[in-house]
Amino acid sequence: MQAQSASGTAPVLSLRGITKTFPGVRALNAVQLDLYPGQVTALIGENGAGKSTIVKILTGIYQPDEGTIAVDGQEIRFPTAQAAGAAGVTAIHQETVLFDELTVAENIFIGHAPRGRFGLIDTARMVEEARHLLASIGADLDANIRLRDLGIAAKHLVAIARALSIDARVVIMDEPTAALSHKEIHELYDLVEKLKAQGKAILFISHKFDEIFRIADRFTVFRDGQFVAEGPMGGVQEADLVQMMVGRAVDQIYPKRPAEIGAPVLTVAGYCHPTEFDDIGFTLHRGEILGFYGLIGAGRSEVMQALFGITRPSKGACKVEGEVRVIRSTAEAVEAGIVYVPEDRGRQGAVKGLPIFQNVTLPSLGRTSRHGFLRLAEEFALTREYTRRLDLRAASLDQDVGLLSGGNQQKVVIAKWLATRPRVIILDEPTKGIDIGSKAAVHDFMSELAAQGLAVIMVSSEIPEVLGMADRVIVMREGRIAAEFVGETMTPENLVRAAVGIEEAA
Amino acid sequence: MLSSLLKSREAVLAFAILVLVALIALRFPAFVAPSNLAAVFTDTSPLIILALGQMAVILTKCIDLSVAANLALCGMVAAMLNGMGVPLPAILLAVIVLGAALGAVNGLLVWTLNIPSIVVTLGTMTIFRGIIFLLTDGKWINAHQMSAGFKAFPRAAFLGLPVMAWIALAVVGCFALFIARTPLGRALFAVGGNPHAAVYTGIHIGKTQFAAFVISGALAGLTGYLWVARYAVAYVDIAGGFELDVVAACVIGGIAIAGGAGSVAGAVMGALFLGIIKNALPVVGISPFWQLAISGSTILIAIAVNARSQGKKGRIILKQAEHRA
Amino acid sequence: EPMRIALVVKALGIGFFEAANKGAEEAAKELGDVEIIYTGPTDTTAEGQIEVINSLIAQKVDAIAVSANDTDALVPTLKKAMERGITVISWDSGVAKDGRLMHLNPSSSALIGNTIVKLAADHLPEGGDVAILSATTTSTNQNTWIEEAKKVLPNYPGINIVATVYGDDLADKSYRETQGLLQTYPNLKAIIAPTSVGIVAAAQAVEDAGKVGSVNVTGLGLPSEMAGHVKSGASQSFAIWNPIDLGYSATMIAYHLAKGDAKAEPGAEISMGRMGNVKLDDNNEGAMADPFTYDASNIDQFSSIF
Amino acid sequence: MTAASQPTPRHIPDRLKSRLSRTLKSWEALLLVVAAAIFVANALASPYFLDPWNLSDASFNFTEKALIAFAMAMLIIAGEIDLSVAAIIALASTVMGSAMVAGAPVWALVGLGIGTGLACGAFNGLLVAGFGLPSIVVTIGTMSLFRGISYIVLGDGAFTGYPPEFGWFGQGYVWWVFSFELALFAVMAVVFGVLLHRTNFGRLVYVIGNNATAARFSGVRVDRVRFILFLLTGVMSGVASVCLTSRLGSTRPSIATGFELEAVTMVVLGGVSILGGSGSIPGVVIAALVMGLVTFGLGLLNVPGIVMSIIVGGLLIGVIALPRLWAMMRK
Ligand SMILES: Nc1ncnc2c1ncn2[C@@H]1O[C@H](COP(=O)(O)OP(=O)(O)OP(=O)(O)O)[C@@H](O)[C@H]1O
Ligand SMILES: Nc1ncnc2c1ncn2[C@@H]1O[C@H](COP(=O)(O)OP(=O)(O)OP(=O)(O)O)[C@@H](O)[C@H]1O
Ligand SMILES: [Mg+2]
Ligand SMILES: [Mg+2]
Repeated sequence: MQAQSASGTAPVLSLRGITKTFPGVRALNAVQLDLYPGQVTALIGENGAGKSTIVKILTGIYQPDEGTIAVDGQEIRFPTAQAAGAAGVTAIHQETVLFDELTVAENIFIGHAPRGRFGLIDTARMVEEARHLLASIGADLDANIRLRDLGIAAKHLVAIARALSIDARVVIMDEPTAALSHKEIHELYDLVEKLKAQGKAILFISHKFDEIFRIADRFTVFRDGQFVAEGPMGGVQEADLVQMMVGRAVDQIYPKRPAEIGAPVLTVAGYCHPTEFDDIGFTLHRGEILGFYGLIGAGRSEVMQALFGITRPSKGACKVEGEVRVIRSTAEAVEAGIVYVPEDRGRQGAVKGLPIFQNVTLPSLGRTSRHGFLRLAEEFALTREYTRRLDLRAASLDQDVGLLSGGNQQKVVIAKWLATRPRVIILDEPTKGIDIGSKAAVHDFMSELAAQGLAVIMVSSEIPEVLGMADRVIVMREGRIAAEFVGETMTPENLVRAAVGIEEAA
Repeated sequence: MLSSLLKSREAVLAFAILVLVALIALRFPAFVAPSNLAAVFTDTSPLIILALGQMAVILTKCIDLSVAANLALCGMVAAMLNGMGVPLPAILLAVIVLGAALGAVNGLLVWTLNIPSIVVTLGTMTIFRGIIFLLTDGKWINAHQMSAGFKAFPRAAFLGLPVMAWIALAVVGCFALFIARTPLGRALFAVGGNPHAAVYTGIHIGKTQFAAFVISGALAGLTGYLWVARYAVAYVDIAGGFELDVVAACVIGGIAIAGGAGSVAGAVMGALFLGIIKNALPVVGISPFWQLAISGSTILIAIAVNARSQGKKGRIILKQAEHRA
Repeated sequence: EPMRIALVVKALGIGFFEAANKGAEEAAKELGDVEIIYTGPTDTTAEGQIEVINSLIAQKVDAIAVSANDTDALVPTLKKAMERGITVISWDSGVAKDGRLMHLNPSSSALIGNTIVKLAADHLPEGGDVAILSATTTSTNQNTWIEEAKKVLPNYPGINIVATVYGDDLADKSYRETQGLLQTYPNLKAIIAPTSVGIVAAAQAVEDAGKVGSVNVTGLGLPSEMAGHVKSGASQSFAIWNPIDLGYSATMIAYHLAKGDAKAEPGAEISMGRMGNVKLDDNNEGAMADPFTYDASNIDQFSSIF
Repeated sequence: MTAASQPTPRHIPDRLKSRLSRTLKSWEALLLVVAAAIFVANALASPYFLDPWNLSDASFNFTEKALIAFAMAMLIIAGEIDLSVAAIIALASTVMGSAMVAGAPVWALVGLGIGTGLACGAFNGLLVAGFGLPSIVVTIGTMSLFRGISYIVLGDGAFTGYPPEFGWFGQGYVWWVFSFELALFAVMAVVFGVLLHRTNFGRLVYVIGNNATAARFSGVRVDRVRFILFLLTGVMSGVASVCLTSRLGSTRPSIATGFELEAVTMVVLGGVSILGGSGSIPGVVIAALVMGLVTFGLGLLNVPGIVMSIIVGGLLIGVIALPRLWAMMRK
């Protein structure tokens, strides 16, 4: 039986019963998805709902454990990325999948460059077509420039051009606007309209509801790897979608507890960096959760890493509990009581390949050891204490951290820092890519930390999270502090305006 | 424009080579006579050819320490085939195929079993040389055991240059075309530069690395014949330790050891730089005992210079910085 | 059971030593109850030789005859061998006095030094610039011969040694060093290479540079390897002792010393079978025979033998 | 009741598998079986093998390389490599030789040898940890540089005539058949085993090898650890240089040629991942014994060295390939 849309056309692409399991996580559990020609289907779901996983299955990067893919009703398999391209499926992936050492044109056409004599790549034609594609998406870029000389937004445009370089019937966009500026976002909307008019089926993944209501014709909702619902956008309300996505009332996810805001702990003044940020200054108090909001690439992580001693500011001063601290290395930051839970968990957070307890005790080895010699019993005791507090789920404490789910890895990283008894904890996108249960746990814990008098900085790109958790919000844009909001003024509109630049949003 | 030209690795290297040649010419003017420069180039041909093969491998984040052993084995087989009266074209074909096959052994182990290339080639390096010993019982094949045609081919002059130099030039040309204009050539950069993204674009990492080893092997095979014919001798230890020269040439030429970055011009100039030093030392009258220390210092300086010119670029979040850059 | 004599060479696979092994086998056959163990490292290092000698000591061989890669580095190990009752002699390339009972020079060093200069001078009636292409910087025998050659230089007026370079007994390195010589010294008249690897490479380089006739390559080489270059004219003549005889003589000496029917002491005479007797000097060293000169007139006769 | 609304966190056991079962399945156990098999095969193949003095002599085949391999193992576990170790031996030996000629006493020679190793290690460490250059190319460069300096100093000459007392380090015996080198090997095996497996420093080595970025993000002074590791490797090369120079009784610039690759082979054979992050000292100790037994056993049969190196090369690829092949076939 074939699904029929309201308008009566048959789907170009149709997935049934797709299941995908990773070690420790069932990313997708018998989900379905239909895409119709000339229509935009929004795929909605919380972080970790399995959206990107389905994109990877559709583009031949992952093979599903179970389930079928059908194009025009014909069952088909995508063993490689090229097979998916040949079947007319193309995607703009969430991560940048580009090559720094190749030129823009080469990036766009790698894998399917136009061939000339002797089967060699026809460079002239390739550059010509690349220019054409870039122009069609309104990107003002030199096709011959090396990618490493471009900024992140420009790179994203290249990724879009690359996706369009395949003459596709199905175009998938996984959070395409996350890294774009306001103007570029509007150009992208125009592009989507153009593709629709050409009869292409579009799968649009986004966390931004205004965007979804603006361009989507249909929606499909996933929750924790399960299919929840699908239907036309007409008539559906934002609240309904949220209810489907989250499966419970939103306030449960943001269990902000009142905490007494005390004396200043951290004072930052005039932090500058030649290329990353400029004139950053703020004060953080005991018991406070200070939110840092901004678009991806606004430079929040860079500021936090400067506070943590990873990068060095060219100017500026930092005081911890009134005492001036010069932080030149992470070791000095930890000594000063500043710790940082990084955004890139896989690379910067957990040391995969080593057991949980060794991760947890890493910055506290000085306390668990004697005269530089390890004492395993002490290490296990410390680990047990902190992992219990975070309700870690693991088979044993000497299990490899790499085998844990994302949320539990995050807990290990947090436990590692709590064990050092810090004064300031910086959480950079603390719930990015972790499942909804863990997310609530992390929020709950963040509240508890603040209540216990710890000063918390939370960097987040999710407005509900910022609004739900923070006492005060600083918005950054292009490496500078754009605005600060407290209490009443903390509204989604204000945050977005400040983040994209007020004059543009007007 | 000019400043960006000065910043490019190739320009720095070309400049360094010019300075080097000028310094030598100051002490020994005959060094820059065209005929002598041609001789230096001819002498450096094996290094250039091998450096290109090594470049292909290094681009994919691997390393081939077995090139010199592969060269020696193919060279020995060439000499043995010659002894059996096999005609030269057939020998050439045979050594290239054999070299490619030896490279394929490396490549297969790296691709299918995912063994780190340094371990694989450390092992095959001794195994290939061992095979020569088993083939020959350790005996040398000397000039008088080789046919005249076999020895004459690489040194036959054509338009003022020996065939050996022409072969090197042809290999450079083909390789440059291969790197710039074929999907596989581009894939080498992709696999080394961003393996994760390569998968997204349908490029198979293992197969690409395999191909790089085959190319490196084939070039080593070709060089094996050239070497043996040129020096008119074949034995177990020919080109012993040459793999380090080859890697050094790549490093000096700015091929990033972490993969994904480098240029044909860089590799060729890296090889030429080493070749010129090697040839000039005896000429300039510097004791041969200084040679090792000089090439070591050169490598260190080259790494430092490359690291500086590649120096971490800011991500340019600040708009004003973007304008300045 | 037969007496086991180990013939330890600088490295396996070198034609010269393969020929010496033939001689050793010949001696073994002649003596009847002797087994030859022909062995050596893969490349010419002292460390490699020490490993080989250690395993020979372990096998309790009766005698070790070694051509050393390093005069001094082998001494401690060879001393240990002698302590365990093994007869140790060196031949071709010697070890220091403490490390062996006696050393058999292929010929007297002075004679070789003189011969290599004479070979060059014979074809340079007017004198001229001459360069030396040696093996490795650590080769004992080459270093001694070059020293001796320099001593007799005043006897050859007009012959002027302008440089000594090292090809490390590697064909390609020797080739390159020769090229360097040809360029640096445009007036070079002869190259003396007292090593079988170097002389071949030098002759090849001279041919490739088109300098046959103006630069004469001479020194010590094997007739089989040099035949082509003598014919091409790159080498007018060269000398060598017979490596077969050398291996034969070393084996004979080792046998007699191990048997106990001869003693290695200054002035002693030890039998070398068909090669006659060797007389030991104050250093317990002896010379086998005079080097023999090969040129176009006799090369064909010998090139098929060794 | 609060207990109902807030369920007590699950208990997580410290360890699942017992130590014994893990040990039995380990790489070291496999290697030990290989070593035992080679030992038995050797004993059967040659009547000279089971002789304490012969075995003691054979130990010289690997002790110096193993001393370097211990430090190299830590360096490789931390994700770095040092190819200049053999060149450091040459340079340290040259420095000792020069001092000997100048009349320095034995203790000063030893001090200078180890000190030179330390200085060379510091130079490598500075370039790698200080300037962030890749260690493989840096040490390919310093490998030429260090040995090159020896060539400049010595040329075609040699330093000989070390005082007899100096010979003890490479030729002396501590007790019965136990040479000083063998004793040093045993002591260093324990020292490095404790350092890597029982101290904070050792822990950091593993952490850095698994994920240097995360280590830095955890407050580890990554570059300091790397620097110390290069120092350690330099010092051990210096120690090896003292032993080797003493054993040979002479210094030439070509001393210890090729030792770096043998040390790396030993480390990799010992189960240390060349990509960093895993491996153990016991593994390296057993690998040293395996390599020593193979070369000595084949030496007793008068197998040429190059055939031994084929076997070692094959062993290297084989022991790494077999488990992977096995895993592939089971899939
Ligand atoms: N390669 C992998 N190995 C293990 N687990 C994975 C892998 N890829 C994804 N997962 C897990 O699968 C689940 C779904 O991930 P997916 O990336 O599809 O989520 P998403 O809906 O795209 O989230 P987001 O909105 O954050 O992009 C997550 O729990 C994630 O941790
Ligand atoms: N020029 C660039 N090239 C490639 N990747 C980039 C570039 N700029 C930023 N990124 C990547 O984009 C992501 C977001 O950048 P960054 O962390 O600087 O921004 P941010 O303001 O901290 O945003 P957030 O914390 O919300 O992600 C990071 O993973 C970073 O590595
Ligand atoms: Mg996603
Ligand atoms: Mg960030």
